[in-house]
Amino acid sequence: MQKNSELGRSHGETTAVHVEDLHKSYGSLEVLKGVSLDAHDGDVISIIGSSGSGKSTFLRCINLLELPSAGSITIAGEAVKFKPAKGGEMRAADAKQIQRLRTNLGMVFQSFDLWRHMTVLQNVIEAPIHVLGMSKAEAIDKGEAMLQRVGLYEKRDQYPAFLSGGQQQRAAIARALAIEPQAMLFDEPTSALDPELVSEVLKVIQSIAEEGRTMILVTHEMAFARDVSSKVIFLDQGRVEEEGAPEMVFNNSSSERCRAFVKSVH
Amino acid sequence: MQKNSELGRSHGETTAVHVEDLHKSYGSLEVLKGVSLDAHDGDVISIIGSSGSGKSTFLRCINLLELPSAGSITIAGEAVKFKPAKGGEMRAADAKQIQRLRTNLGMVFQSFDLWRHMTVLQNVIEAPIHVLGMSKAEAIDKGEAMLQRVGLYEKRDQYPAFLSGGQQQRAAIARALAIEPQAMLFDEPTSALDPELVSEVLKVIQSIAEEGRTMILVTHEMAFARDVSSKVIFLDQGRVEEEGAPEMVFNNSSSERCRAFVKSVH
Amino acid sequence: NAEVRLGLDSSNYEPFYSRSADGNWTGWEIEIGDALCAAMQEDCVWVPIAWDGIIPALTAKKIDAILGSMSITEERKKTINFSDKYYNTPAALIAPKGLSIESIDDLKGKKIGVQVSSTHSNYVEKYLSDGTDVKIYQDFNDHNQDLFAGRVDAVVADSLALAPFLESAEGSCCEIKLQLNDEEVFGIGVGAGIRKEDTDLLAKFNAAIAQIRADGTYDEISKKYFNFDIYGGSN
Amino acid sequence: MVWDWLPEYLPKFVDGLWVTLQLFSLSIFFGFLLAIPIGLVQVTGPKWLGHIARGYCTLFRGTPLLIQLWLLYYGLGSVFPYYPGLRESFIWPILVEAFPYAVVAFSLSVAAYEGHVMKGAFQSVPKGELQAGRAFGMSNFTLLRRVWLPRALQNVLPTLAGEAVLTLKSVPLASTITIFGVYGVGSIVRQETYRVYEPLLFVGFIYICLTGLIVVLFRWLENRVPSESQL
Amino acid sequence: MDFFYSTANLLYEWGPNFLRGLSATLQIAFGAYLLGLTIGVLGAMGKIHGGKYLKLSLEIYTTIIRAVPELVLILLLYYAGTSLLNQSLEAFGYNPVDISGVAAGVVVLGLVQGAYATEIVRGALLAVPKGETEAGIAFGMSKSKLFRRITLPAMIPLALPGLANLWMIVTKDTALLAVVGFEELALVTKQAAGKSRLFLEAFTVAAFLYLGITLISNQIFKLLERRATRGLPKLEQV
Ligand SMILES: Nc1ncnc2c1ncn2[C@@H]1O[C@H](COP(=O)(O)OP(=O)(O)OP(=O)(O)O)[C@@H](O)[C@H]1O
Ligand SMILES: Nc1ncnc2c1ncn2[C@@H]1O[C@H](COP(=O)(O)OP(=O)(O)OP(=O)(O)O)[C@@H](O)[C@H]1O
Ligand SMILES: [Mg+2]
Ligand SMILES: [Mg+2]
Repeated sequence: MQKNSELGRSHGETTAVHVEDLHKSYGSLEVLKGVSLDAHDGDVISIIGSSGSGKSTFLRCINLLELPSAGSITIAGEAVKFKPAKGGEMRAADAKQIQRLRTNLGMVFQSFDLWRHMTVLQNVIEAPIHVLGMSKAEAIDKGEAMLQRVGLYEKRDQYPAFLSGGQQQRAAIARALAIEPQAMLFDEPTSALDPELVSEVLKVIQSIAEEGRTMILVTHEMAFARDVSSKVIFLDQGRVEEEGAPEMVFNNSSSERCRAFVKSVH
Repeated sequence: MQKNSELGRSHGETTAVHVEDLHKSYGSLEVLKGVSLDAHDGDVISIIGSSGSGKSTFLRCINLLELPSAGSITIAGEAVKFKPAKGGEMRAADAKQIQRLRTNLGMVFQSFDLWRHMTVLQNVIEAPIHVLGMSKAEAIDKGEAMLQRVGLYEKRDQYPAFLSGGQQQRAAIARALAIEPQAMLFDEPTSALDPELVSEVLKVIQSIAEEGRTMILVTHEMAFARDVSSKVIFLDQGRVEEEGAPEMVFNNSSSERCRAFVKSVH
Repeated sequence: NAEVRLGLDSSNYEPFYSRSADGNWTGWEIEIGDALCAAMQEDCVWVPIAWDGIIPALTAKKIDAILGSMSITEERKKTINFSDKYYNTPAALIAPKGLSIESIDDLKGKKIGVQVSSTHSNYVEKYLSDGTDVKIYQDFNDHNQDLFAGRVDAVVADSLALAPFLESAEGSCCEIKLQLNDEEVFGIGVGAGIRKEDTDLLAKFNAAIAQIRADGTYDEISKKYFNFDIYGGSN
Repeated sequence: MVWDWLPEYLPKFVDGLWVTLQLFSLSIFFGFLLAIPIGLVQVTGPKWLGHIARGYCTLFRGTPLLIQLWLLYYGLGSVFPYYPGLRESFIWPILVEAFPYAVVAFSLSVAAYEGHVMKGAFQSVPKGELQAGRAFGMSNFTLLRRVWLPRALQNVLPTLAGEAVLTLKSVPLASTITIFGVYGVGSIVRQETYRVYEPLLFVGFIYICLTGLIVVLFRWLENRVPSESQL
Repeated sequence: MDFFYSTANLLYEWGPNFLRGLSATLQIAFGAYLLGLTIGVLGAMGKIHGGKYLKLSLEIYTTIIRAVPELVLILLLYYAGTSLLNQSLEAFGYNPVDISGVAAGVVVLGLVQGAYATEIVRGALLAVPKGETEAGIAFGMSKSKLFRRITLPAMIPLALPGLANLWMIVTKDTALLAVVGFEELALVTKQAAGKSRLFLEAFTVAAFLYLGITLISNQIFKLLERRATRGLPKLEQV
């Protein structure tokens, strides 16, 4: 797997994120029972599945917000180093490495989670300046471009509390884009929004996908997943029950569970 | 009008509530512009109208929770005494009289407003004991009967915080019934409830109406208003735009506004 | 080498010591203390401490010597050492002029004020504990003030320290009724309190006291404050 | 550590405990009684009374209790002699005692702190519940007694528990005006035995027990009515 | 009229002393407050992230300090603290140090403040939305950076009202040091009162000085609070 990363960065050839046989337990509850995933540059992968199937947990493991119990994770061609911890768990072997690798992943949470003590622009330039070490002038330039990108340029000096949910989520997307990640991770980016606000956010995500940015996306918006994804993964009880092109997963799945799920949410 | 009350308490002959030419302004905003109403014993009067038309204000004036700017109010045959206040407003002349008259009206609020530091039964017996001066034993007897009545007998020792919205509203109705008022006033008793809980409360209100208790009811539930009322009043911009039997108001109104309103909410 | 820290009560105790309006400590005992330090060839600083904590402050090494009109008593000697005495004045009981008090028996049913942790409170405890109402004050000035206000009927304190009060406008209400004597309680005079283990310092103080007595410094200072011999009979 | 003095002084500590508890409970009682109107007028007016109440809270919360105590006891005492008639008057026996001054000073302070708390407490009761009371014909006083006050108290019992502990902890200040509670007895022991730490540790121990008692008492009061936060 | 005349006299004669006391009071209050804040932040982190024994000892610390009267704590720490320190210094062969009154006052009140500050900061830290810190982690921030850039500034508006209250408390608690003989504002007042015999006037002056500190601090904290909460929607006035 490692070799992929040496092939250069042309579309579809490097692996932005590679996960193999990931397991995760909370105490005696095994939430993920061996999940693998390959996100090549330019891939847009949607993860669907019923509530509690482990989608969020999986995404959080990719970003090491949760430590997996077993399995391997490779980000931007670099394998995350683990060492065994007591009770058969794994621990991060190298905190610095993880901090570095995380800057390759831009994460957008369900509940926006903008920093409320900073203006929108300050939110966006925070990580570029204080994690990547970009100069302030450059960060502001790029940050303002990102805000343009998501249509929030005029709101750059507002505090998050004064924005609508949709605006906040767009700001959060701009914040994640600002570190120019190799891949974007979205965890149900619209599920905390009022119905009227969903479409404005989806539109922004769609436009990012069309730019060719690698994305891994947990979502309940089936129509959106179908339109935007290059690949869909259906997670069920901590296992990949079905994966493939959207038409296949949504219309021609051989898995009965998958057909039932797709039917129930339509 | 005064004489009605001397005719005894047979159905339809005394006036439980009589309001004449009621005006109410907040500062320069005139919310009620001369509203009159006659509720004879046994009447069930529904007040409908769009938001901001002054329905709540009118109901609150009847109970003197708001002081009217002009007009007269007679409760259980006794005229409320006012005296002029500065700025052309009116003030209550006799606080004792108002407290006494209020015991003839049982009010149920939109947001239940049970006293949260008391159990359901304590809520119900509070006014009988501490306002009407009933003995505790008698109040408990009657209170338990009222709670039976609204189907909450088993919940009598619970605190309101542990009840569902529908149960709280039924408890509030029992509390209002417990003072054996001449008329019950309801201000949108179901509008703060989840849709599934609305019907249980409407059922209780309907059964009280069928018992022949005088009721004045502000509601947005048109079907309910039609079924239960002896008379419907359509309030528009602080004026009575239409009033009469439910069939007339809902189906044959000569007022264009009324027809438009009825149509819009159906 | 290091300074010798001389501890004294943080409230005023005229004429022995008091904080003057210009912020300095002044009074007879301050001048004597400075003279002693000169004789010992030590640098000294004055450290104000609450009276009821002054012995603990000494043993906790917050100060090196107590130079605050502390009477030498057997009770205190169990905890600390004393230098030779450097003055001795009798205790007195004062009360409003109108009150007739011939002996301490006349104090039955009266309220008496004393300062906490003092030989005077020990005296009152010993002779007047039943039948009288004893009020204990943190500050010497407070019981004088309450005598003036009428909240206590009598005060037991050092006769010299009471003198400035009796001469003031407020104190004119009252007069000395009794001179109190009991060597067991009041001790043999006032000395410098010193930690048990600091025997060197003790010796220095004794030598210095002898020196200023001998060379006339003591009398010179005393003359400025008193028109009698404050040293008392020689023991 | 030497504790051989303890048996001898235990009776004195019991007396001191009694004084401490008396001063504490009287201050809490009168202070709270005052705090109710102080909180109430800031919420319901009249405006000028509300301003006075607020000024009162600022004044008493903004100055140390020790200074208030001294001002009241020694400050007032220093003007007595200028009113000779006072000594013949019926209140003189009270004026010569220190205890009433302590109760007054402590109560005034408690009233200021709790008045501030009660203001918030009164505001926190939903308007609707008050209107429900009015709609049932309750007089203002009945409403206050049956609904507003108990409901407000329910919201701030934990805060009041904290205030009560703070009041208990300020009782030692009274020793500066000749009132010897547990702390004062401790300082007498220190003076007479020259033991520095043990009496203080013992006083600290008694206070920890008393604080525990207050906490338990308020917990019990809180649990009598379940509140939203416990859901 | 008499009162004003004698007050003016008192101020004329004793004014500098009052100022000296005031400045001592402010110094101690300030030092103790800073020490308390430091203890509070560390203690709160210890209570949240610490091991079992650290948590237990912090719990004991905050419980005892908040249950025992400040006066008792001050006396205990003032005498015991110094001699313990010096005993251990001597045991290790160092010379005993002299702890100045200011230092002792700062340490004693700082320890008291620390107990209360620990609880306030802990509550505020717990109230910072978890998502905000996770977002920081997800961007690759190190622990210390996360704390400095995200957690701390997010916590401050939540802790500020409590911390403002603590400042008001510490300025007044300095008066307790008068009882151990430390010459701050309250004791200077007492000295002036005892010597001038103007008890009423002296205590009134002191009360006004303390009140002045409170009122000015109030305004400063109001400004700080407005600044710190500028990103937060105004809470509905209840
Ligand atoms: N910190 C945790 N401790 C224990 N169990 C957890 C924890 N986080 C998640 N779980 C459990 O793991 C399972 C999967 O959770 P996860 O949040 O990944 O589901 P999901 O697929 O994202 O569901 P949803 O669509 O509701 O967000 C659930 O049963 C959940 O209860
Ligand atoms: N206390 C008040 N002060 C000022 N204006 C008020 C006040 N109470 C109500 N109003 C105004 O009076 C008008 C009528 O209000 P009211 O609550 O009676 O309407 P409503 O018919 O009950 O409406 P809804 O169906 O929304 O409850 C509104 O414009 C409202 O803004
Ligand atoms: Mg999820
Ligand atoms: Mg309404």
